[in-house]
Amino acid sequence: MRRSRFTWLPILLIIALLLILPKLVSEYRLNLVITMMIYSIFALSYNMLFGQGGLLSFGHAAYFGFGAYATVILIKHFSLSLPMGILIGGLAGAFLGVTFGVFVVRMRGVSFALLTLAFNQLIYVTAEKWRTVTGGEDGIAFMRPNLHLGGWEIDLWATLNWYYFVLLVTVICIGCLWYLTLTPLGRLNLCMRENEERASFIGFNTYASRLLIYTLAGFFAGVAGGLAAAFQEFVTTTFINLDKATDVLMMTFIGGGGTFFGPVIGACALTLVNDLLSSWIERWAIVQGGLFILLVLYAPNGLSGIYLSLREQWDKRKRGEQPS
Amino acid sequence: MDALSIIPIQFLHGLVYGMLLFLVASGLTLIFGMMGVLNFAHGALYMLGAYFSYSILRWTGQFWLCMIVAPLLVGAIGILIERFLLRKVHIHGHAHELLLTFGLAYIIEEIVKWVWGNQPLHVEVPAMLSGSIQFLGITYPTYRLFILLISVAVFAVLFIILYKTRAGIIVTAAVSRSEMVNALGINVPLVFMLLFGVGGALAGLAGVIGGPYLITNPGMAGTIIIDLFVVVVVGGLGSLPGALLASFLIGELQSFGILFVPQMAIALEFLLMAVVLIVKPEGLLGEKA
Amino acid sequence: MLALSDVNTYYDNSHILHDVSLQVKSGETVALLGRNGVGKTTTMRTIMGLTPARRGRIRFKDKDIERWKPYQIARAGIGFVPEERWIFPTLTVHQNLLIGLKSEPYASNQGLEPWSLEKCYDTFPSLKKRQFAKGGTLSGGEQQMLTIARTLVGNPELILIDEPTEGLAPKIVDVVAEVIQTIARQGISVLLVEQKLSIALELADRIYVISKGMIQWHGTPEQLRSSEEVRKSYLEV
Amino acid sequence: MSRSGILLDIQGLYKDFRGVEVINNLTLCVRKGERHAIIGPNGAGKTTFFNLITGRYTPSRGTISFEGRPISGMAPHRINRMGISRSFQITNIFPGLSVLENIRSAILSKKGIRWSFRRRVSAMADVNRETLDVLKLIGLDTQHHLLAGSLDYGAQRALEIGISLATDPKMIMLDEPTAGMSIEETRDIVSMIDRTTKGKALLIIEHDMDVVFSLADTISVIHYGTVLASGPPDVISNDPKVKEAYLGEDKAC
Amino acid sequence: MNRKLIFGIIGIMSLCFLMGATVWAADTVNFGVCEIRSGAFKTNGDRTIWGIEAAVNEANDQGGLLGKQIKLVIEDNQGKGEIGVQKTKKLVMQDNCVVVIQGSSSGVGGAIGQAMPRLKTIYLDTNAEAMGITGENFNPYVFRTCLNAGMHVKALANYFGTKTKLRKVFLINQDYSWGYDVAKYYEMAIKQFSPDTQIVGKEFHPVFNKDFAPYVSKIAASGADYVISGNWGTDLTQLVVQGRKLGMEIPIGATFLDDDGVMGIAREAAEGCIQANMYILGIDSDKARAFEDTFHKYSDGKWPSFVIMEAYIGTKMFIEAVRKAGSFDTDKVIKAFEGMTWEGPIGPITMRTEDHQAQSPAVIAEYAPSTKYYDFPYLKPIMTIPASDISVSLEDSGWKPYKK
Repeated sequence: MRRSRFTWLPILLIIALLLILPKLVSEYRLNLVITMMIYSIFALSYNMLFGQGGLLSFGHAAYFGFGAYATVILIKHFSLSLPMGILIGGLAGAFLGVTFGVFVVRMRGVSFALLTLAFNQLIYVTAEKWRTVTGGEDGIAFMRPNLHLGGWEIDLWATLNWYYFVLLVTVICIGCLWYLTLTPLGRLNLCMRENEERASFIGFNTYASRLLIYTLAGFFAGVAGGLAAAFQEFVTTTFINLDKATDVLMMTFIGGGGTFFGPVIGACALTLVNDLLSSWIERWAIVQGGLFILLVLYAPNGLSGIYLSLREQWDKRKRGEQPS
Repeated sequence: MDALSIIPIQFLHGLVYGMLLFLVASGLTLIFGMMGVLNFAHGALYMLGAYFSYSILRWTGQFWLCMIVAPLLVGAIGILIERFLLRKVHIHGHAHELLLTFGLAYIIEEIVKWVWGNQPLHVEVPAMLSGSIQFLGITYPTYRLFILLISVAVFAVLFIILYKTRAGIIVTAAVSRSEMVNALGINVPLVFMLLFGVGGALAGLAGVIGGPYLITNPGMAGTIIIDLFVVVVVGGLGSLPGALLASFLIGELQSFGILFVPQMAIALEFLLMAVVLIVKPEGLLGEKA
Repeated sequence: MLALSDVNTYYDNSHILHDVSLQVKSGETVALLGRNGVGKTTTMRTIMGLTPARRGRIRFKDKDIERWKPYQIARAGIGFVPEERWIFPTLTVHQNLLIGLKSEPYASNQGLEPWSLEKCYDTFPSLKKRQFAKGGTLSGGEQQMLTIARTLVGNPELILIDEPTEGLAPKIVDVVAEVIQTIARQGISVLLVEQKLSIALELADRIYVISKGMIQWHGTPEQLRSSEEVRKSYLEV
Repeated sequence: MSRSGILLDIQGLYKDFRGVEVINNLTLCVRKGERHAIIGPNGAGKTTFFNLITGRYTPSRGTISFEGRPISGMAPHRINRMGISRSFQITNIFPGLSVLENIRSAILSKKGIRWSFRRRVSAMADVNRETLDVLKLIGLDTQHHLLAGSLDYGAQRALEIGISLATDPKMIMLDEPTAGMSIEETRDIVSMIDRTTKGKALLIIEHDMDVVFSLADTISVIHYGTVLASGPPDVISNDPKVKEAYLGEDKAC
Repeated sequence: MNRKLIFGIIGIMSLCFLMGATVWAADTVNFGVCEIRSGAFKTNGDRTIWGIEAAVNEANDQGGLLGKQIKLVIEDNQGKGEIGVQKTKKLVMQDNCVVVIQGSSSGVGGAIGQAMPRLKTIYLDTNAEAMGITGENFNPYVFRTCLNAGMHVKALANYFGTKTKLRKVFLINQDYSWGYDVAKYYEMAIKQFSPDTQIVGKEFHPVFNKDFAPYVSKIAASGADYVISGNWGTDLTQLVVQGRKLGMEIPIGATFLDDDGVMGIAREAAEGCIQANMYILGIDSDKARAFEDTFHKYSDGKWPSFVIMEAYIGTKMFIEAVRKAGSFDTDKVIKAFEGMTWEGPIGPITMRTEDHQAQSPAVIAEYAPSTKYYDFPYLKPIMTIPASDISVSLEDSGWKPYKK
């Protein structure tokens, strides 16, 4: 991964914009932004494997869905608070990640992709079959509990409050994920993508490291799942099916796995395109499929890849203009 | 009849379904197994075969003609896909091919619904295939036996071509060492394009045969694609006998799963895939990399 | 027959061949000598079109082939015996040969008996013995024989041989050298990359010495024998 | 031969691939601080031998011990952590990362900072300082921000060796470090190796006899997977067996 | 430079947001439809929409609703609950729809239903029959105008239990809540009508099952003399066609055989099958003929069969409720809808106050080689069953009062 030219100013501007966004857009659009934020976490967690780790997974929905079910069941049956529920959703995702990870991180390439797919399908089938717990494809409906902060009770029914809650969680998660890329483990992830064998020859236990990264990716996917479930106030098997697993792949790909914020752009773009296209055009799937193909053909590094190559060209031109 | 006496017939059911699965998966064995292209549009090509067959049947009334023309059409589409789309993204790797074929599957499925409508279509098979045959005291649909026959024939023809002719040897060699084959004077890109075409044509043929049986409907691509990947992976990438064995296993697993553990039946094939990938990642009859 | 003029080849951004020029005349055996990694193999890959030249011309029998695809170059009459041998491990010896087979010989080979499967088996009795063995089970020497035979049945006019004796036992080395001599005697032109100076001196009509991607010297084996300076600075260990 | 001071001890090593014996009863010792060159014709099994020591392959038979502890069959990272580091004949770096990151990852591993979350890598002053030291040592400090894959060949070779050096091993194994280098580059690399590996055991595969003679105090000739001869350079260069098998009886000269 | 990218994204995002705004005219009222319009089930969504459109055309033609023309805003739920909820929010928050209609999927229906108390808008379930929607997960914003699974199979149980001598039944259903409901309520219902009936087998197969042969041999081995199946779409077609081909001659009691898509393929294979629904084409009465012809007129020459008919009836009932309330206000419409009786083609349909489940009579039909409706064999009604005979009590339907 290219080192992004990270500066605080644009980040602060974006956060400021997100803070005042409820004043600018309608309630429904705000709902859409919430969806985008949740999928941003999901896509970023996926990118730990895909963009940073070089692993193509078909099974990331398993952790998203598992986290979502854990959150819902715990809140519904054990009256957990929402932050606690979402945290445990993340832990559930991590637990599943480590369980499957033991097997899958040995694999590479197509074998990895297909084993993750098999595990995803197993979890999906389990969710469909274990009706007493998961409610089958009807799912489980529940109420988003209010947030108790000391003596305060914040009504999370209100879109506005819920928006700020999700914003907070998203900022924390993205912050953690960003920080993670700067830690030794994050750098090691890139090393393993580039040349796993060499990484092991300079003393890194690549298997255990991959497993840890896989587990962490599962954690954040679980958090995203928990948030999504709390947002929809229900969870069904579509949280865990293959469509979800390919959605996150597409988001990451469309945004571009090569940059940290690429998946965020992808998550926003896909959510938006899907929402708008399907409202405007009945046969929107043709347009969306066509867009994918054009993107794959002409922007193999995703939207952020387009930006990077534009910047490179611009840099070159600037350098060229300077008299040497 | 008691539960035990239906075991032979259940075996036959599983066999026929497995062979139908093999028929559809045979093309993917070439495309995914040999060329390594994660072709998610294979199901869509299969569906196209079924729909082309429907239209040809409407115009000409000749089912046998469908079995020739529809595969040729689908094969041609496969060639176009390889030449103008997949070849361009091949250097970028699996994810790109996957996404490209995903987009294609989307588009093909929508176009099919646009052209032929959303409703399932009625495909009339020739009278000699539509009846039933009595044997061993059971009634068995002729068409199911026809499926069995075609699948075995396709396997035999493919097996002979792939393993016994120079063309097949070239394909095997081009898959493992394309540069060397190229340097020996063989146009490898053309070989791959034709291979993709043959894979497409096999999907098309499977559509012609499978359409009347599994019903020509817009959902037929989406419901079969995962099964196809399971077959190819379990059998071993690029191994035709492997695909046959895997199809047979999955057919029987399904059939006997329904008999003995009906609640678990749909999980069995994924369990099989996970176990095979963990224990023998190269597949049952695959060559170790 | 083959003429490279000012050929430049790159791997991505690294410049491997710098203005390489060399000729192989009809019926001649030319050796290309140099240390590891100086661009010998790249020269061969460039001629074969596997790593196309970025600049420069490659002429083969009065045709510019520098933009041709490898299979077109092969069909034009150039055979390639790569250093890595690249036999097809899952195919039998016979099947390996079948892939290279091209029945009609080229004009310049006229008057000669074309290389058929039978002729190959006669020339390489060890291959005949192992006709139905999988390529992957052959010994190093047998693999080298197979690689050469596979190229020969394509009846090339010019054959590029990259380090044929690498890693082979001395006895087998002699056999391989003999085979190359036989090929040359048949009138097939040979461009040979070799590290063993003795073999090159024995086989070649002319010798090019390459270093750091540049042709540093060329001349006859006799001249090289007498030029200790060239040997010292570019070849010897 | 006394057993004391032996760092690496290899006894009766065998390795076969699909029935082909590549390493065939190989026995070899490396003492502390010894500078040991491995020579032999191409395909003699030198690189396979390296791969067996460093855990890329598992021996079919035989024992490898390092500082008296058996290491055969261990995972590469554990062998590395015991103090063996190697470079590769075919450049084996992290092409998509910057030169700095390439070296820094090795420094992090050496310092045992692998899964730490406490600090950002860029804030670890000591790590970055040591990285810069290594970069200076291999002469790449001015190119530290470039992608490793975009360096020219000589610089990539230097980086390849630099990565191996950076883990500060007890024994360093270099597989043809000067392969494909020009004379000047070779000279630079050799002096760099000499400088940076002072006092450490060195095991080096090399074809260039100048390099071998200037670096090694012991030479072992491997031929057909076994040690043909072993001893000081002057003895080896006059050994007729070696001349025949490796240096080649040059009829012309 | 990073800033440029970010500002660019913000720019594009805000542009898209602006474009999404819709104009709301004062003289129209929006009905939201959140149906499946993509993927393999598009056919179900499309036909639900035909039914709704016909009802809306009819109302608009007769002067609109409370002086306003009804405008349909149609969104694609893609067959996924979460997308359904997202689109429902859009329909309510952005398009100010007074009602959201969905019928094709029980799963999506459940998801939309549970979101409605938040949105304070009515969800009209015109054809999703899973019990939970008006039972266990009941909330006052949800109204179901079709039969539920319990009523649907009760009609079949009534027929098989009282009109035939068949007493050995094999239940084969899709492996999801609808299939489970069918099996569970058939067992309950058959006890009421013929307690001597034996359940000789019970199978649940995956939706979109490809090969039914293994099930057919199980059915044959069980010695059943009739089959009950809640399958729809290709799952029903396959069961009927493959069953007949494999020599299964016993009748199949079905809930969705009135689908022209199924009959168009099953054709002669459906001979001997029995179908039940709240209305089936071909009832020989003036009222029924008027019902069919009106639909025919307002729907571009289609016939009210299958979900088309259910969506048509449901939408008409909702329009009736609004008329009765005299207002589009959600609370007033709910009040008016509860307990309302609407005169259907074969008798009155009453909206039960407690669980908002329509109490409708049902029709039983059998195979007919030719009808005036389609150019392939279809069905002909053989009996009607009054609403009281198929009603499922609140207790039996698992109803739980709504508590916030």
